[in-house]
Amino acid sequence: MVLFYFILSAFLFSVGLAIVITRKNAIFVLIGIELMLNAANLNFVAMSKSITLDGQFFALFVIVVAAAETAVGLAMVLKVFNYFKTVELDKINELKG
Amino acid sequence: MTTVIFFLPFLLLFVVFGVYAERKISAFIQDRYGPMEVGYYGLLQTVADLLKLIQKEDIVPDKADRKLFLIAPIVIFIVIFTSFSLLPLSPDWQGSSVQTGVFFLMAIISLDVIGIIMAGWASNNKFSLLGAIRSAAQIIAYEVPLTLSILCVLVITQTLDLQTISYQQGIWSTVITDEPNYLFGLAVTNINITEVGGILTWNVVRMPLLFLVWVIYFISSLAECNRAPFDLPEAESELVAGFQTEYSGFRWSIVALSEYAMMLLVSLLGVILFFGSWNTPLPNLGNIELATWTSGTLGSPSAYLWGIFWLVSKTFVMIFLQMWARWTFPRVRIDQLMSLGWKYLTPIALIFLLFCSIWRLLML
Amino acid sequence: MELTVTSEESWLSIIMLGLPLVSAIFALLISGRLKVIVGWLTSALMLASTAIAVVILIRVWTSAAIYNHLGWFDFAGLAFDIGFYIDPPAALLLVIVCLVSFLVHLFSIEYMKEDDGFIRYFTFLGLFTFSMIGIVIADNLLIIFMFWELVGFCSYLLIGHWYKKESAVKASKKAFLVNRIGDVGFMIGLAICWSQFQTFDIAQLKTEFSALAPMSIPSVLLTVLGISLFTGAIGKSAQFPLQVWLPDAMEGPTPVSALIHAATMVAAGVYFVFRLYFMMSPDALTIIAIMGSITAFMGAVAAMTQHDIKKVLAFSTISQLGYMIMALGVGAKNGALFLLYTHAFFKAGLFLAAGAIIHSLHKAIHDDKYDVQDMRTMGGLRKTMPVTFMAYLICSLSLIGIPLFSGFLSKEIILIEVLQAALSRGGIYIGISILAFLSVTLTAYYVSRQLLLIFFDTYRGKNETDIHENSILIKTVLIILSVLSIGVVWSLNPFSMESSWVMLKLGIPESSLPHSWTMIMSLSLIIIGLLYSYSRYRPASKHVKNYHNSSPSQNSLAALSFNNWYLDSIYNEVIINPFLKIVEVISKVERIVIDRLVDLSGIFTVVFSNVVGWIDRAIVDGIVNGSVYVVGKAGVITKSISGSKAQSYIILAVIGILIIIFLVL
Amino acid sequence: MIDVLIYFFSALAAISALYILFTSNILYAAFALVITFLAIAILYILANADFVAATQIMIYVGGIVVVIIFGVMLTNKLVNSAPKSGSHNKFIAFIISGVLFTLLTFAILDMNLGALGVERGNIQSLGYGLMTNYLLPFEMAAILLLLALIGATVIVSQKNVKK
Repeated sequence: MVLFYFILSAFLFSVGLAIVITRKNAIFVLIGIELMLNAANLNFVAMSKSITLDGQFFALFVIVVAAAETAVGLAMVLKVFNYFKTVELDKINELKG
Repeated sequence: MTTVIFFLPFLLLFVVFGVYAERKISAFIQDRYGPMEVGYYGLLQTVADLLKLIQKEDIVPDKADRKLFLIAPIVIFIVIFTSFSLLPLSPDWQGSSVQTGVFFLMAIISLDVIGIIMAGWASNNKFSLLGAIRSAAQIIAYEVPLTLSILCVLVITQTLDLQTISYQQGIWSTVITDEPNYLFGLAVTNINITEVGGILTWNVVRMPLLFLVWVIYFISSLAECNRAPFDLPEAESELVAGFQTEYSGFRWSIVALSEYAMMLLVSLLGVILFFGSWNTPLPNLGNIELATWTSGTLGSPSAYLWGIFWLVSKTFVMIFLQMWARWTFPRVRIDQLMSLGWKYLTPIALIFLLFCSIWRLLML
Repeated sequence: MELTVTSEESWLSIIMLGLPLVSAIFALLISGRLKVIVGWLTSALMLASTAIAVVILIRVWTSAAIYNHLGWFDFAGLAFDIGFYIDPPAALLLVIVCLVSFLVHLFSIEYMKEDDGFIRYFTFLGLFTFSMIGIVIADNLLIIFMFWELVGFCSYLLIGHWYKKESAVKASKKAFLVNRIGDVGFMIGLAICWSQFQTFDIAQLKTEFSALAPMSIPSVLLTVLGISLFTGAIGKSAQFPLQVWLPDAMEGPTPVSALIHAATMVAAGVYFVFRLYFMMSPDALTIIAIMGSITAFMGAVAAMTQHDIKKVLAFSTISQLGYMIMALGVGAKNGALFLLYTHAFFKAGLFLAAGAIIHSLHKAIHDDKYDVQDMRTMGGLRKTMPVTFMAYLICSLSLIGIPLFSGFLSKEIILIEVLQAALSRGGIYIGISILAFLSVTLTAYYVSRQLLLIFFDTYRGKNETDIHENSILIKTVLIILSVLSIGVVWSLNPFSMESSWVMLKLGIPESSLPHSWTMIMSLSLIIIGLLYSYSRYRPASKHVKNYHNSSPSQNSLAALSFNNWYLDSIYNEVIINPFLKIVEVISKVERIVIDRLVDLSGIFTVVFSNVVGWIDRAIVDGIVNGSVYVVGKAGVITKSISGSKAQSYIILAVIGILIIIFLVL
Repeated sequence: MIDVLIYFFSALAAISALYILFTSNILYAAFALVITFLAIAILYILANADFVAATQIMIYVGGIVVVIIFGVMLTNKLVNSAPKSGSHNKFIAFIISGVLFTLLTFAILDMNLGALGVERGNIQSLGYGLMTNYLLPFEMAAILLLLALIGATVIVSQKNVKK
């Protein structure tokens, strides 16, 4: 069954990657990243064995970091929106403050 | 799974008479009669209302997002109803015995927000959307003090399993643990009350500060249920009816049902965590073994009946308190609500967490 | 600063010095609603101070002087001391300062009752008393200078007490500025003193002077030193030519005039010269004597025709101060000091009695436009205010120099010495003595004129029936002061100053002349003055009848007197107007020449900046912009190669990863 | 039974993930993400990781998705128009993702794999682990969260609008 988990994880990761690459909206990109992180987590949990439960620890930390990443990411998106009045990534092509 | 079988009819009955009780209690508080026409003393008024609601046309607004609009109430109800499956009803009867019971419960409750946002957005209405956003902000904010106050209990009980927590608070604690119960939980008092049981073994007595923690829990739970004085998401004077504005008939009754289910859920959880779960409040006093008499025999139907009786009656007291609060306090402003949650309840709950940890050290 | 105050007397002196300051602070801290408490509390503190001063006086009188000083700081190897020195004359002056201050405080409780600035007033009175005591006991020229400035400052504040009145503000400013002129002289003196002796300590200076080898310091320098220090006294004691501020200072409340501008502060100059007598060279003393006699005469003349009750007293004060200075100049320093003591009481008594009259007239006539100080509208007050009349009479007789009163004793000594100096030295001293004796007659004239105008004849003002004697408080104060002006208090034999206890301690001047000569001479002069004034101002005379609508400039002499020798006008013409002209010219020069220059440079700068700005914009910016443009274009060109989208980078990265995975597999 | 559940929820997760990929409505995508996360959470439970599952639901569904929805609501005009988003690079993304998936599948099949997590997730051992071996990461995660929250607040609260 581990095999199945891994394949699902690979699939979700690929889909997440596709979302990140294709989408124009910055929030969509964030969603894709979350999906990729979850795919990774699925791997960790599936691999978690024995008393030490290392995989689960990793999964927990990944979740925590993902929460932080989302918070900061969305804050930046809001900031960008405030500034450019859009979150379409192809329209945000200047870094001049 | 079995509890679900119990809870679904129970919930429907509860909502019917809960609404009736709410009307009557508000009437008494406001010094009037309330419903009096249908049935004796207006007893069947709610049933009549319910019948009317079910017969009504299921209106979906033209501009609404049809799919989400139809799903949203069901999502809300399912989420809340699912969490009932984790609750214990009597010593031998628990829906799903998971080690992470309370944690799971909290996780599932937090899903409620998704449904509310879904409903608010799908309605395609300013009031609905505003109500949904307010509701989401409020629920997320008050989840913090709620979780912290529950954490205070968990520090004392040292388990997440609701059934274990229930066992610890009565005369049958020996079934799950060898640790004796001392008065106020303190071994230094050297008064063994394992066999005495009753109110003395409830968590609020085992650690008296938990009463104050329960106050925090109660306030936060009011906010979680979107009930007055924290009913900002559906503040009728400002937002018509919040995220429920566009709902009518059957779907609206589901939303209302979920709301009452939520009330019941937090009250049950409060009773389980603080007020002895399904345990009797009467202690064994020497030869007058009140606790034993009012608890039945472990494993026999009497234990089922007594357990359900005590749990449900205590829960009703809690629900009465909620209704009382609703008809007594004025609605708070949104900024007051936020500052109460973040600036007062959260730090106070953190301080109590520290106290409870120290108390737990004294209990060893 | 090492604090080693040892003896009991030192502690007493410090307490005495401190009490008025405490009183001032108290008055400052207590809120306005407790006005009356402030008055009584500060008076009580003054009384305590007076009591301590009396104790000190008795100790000093019977045993040695108190001398105590401590190191303050070292400056460039020179130790600077701070301390105090109380010898018998200083101790007696202390008693007088404290006592008069106490009486003035008492008087003011009643006099200032209705005033809004009550608290402020008592604060400044306390501060003034503190500084005055400081001047008297300080043993160091610099410390004296500090207190000197402090009393000047208090005087400025108190003259301007009614700061909403324009004339009061002007008068206070005038007093302050005129005093500055004197202070400049004082500072020059201090500078000379430091450069020559490297010390300000009076005791040390005294030893230096006594050990001074002749010719080690040019005598001209010593004369300059003495005169510069005396200049300070000229300013403070209102001597010619700086006496113009004192009559204007009468704008202050009358008790202030009594305390500051009659009894104490103006006498500080006399006391200062007395204290530094050893530093005065003979030439300086001659100048001092000349100045004093001129002042005495001018003051007396100016007092003859005044209408304002306080102005008469002010000019009389100038005249008396002139007497004292003149006495110092001719060598009768003890006599000068004795006159200072007696003058403090009778002049304070006169001022306070005048204040009492003003107060009761003011109470009777509630009219702000009515001048209650004008003697033309007074008259016949003898009947309505008998106690005030008696006090006024006693103090006036003392001022004239009638035997049995204190003024007689002190003036006697001075006249003897002046006469002796004139006889022995001749020259200028003869002129001095003529002026001195003329002043005696004039004094008798203007004092008796004032008495006749105020208290005799009939009342010429309005609301006569409402005029009443003042409260017991004021009466008590007046009685105390008039008692202290009676000769017996100062000498057991009131006809002879030789038996005066003060003079016995200070030292009686040796004289070859019999006393009876000067006595007869001065008495006959006084009688001439009295008779002349009686003939003009006797009750019901024609002159008095028309007096209330008389104008001062009946003839040129009277006008000269009334306008105080036209000194103010002269200063206006000679100093102020030319100065204003100069200032005008300077301002014109500034406007026309300097402003033009500044404008020109500004215009030039603007033009230059425009040119530079153009260069900057066109050339420098052009280069930068051009390069930026080139780089930007290049960037755009290269950007299109990279795909111009953030996700493109991800694609490239993933492709790289894919290749790696592929290779690993 | 468990196998069937695993297949079912895997399929659910995969389908909802694909839905996210192909929908243009961000809010639908967000709600589909909820389904994906819930399905994954159930897969965790089936892999005997109760605690991680509960955490997954609580933080991902109850927290992150809600925040994302908030983000969507704050950056789009919602009433009367659905928040649509276009896409680009479709072709190359399809190729890359396909190649990645293929390669990964090959790699996975190539591996020598054992059984699924053996025992039922024991919270006690998780707790001990967090307080002993993983104490430093645990604390660092706490600080990271704090910093991230403060940082996010600071970034958003500064008012700076393009003129």
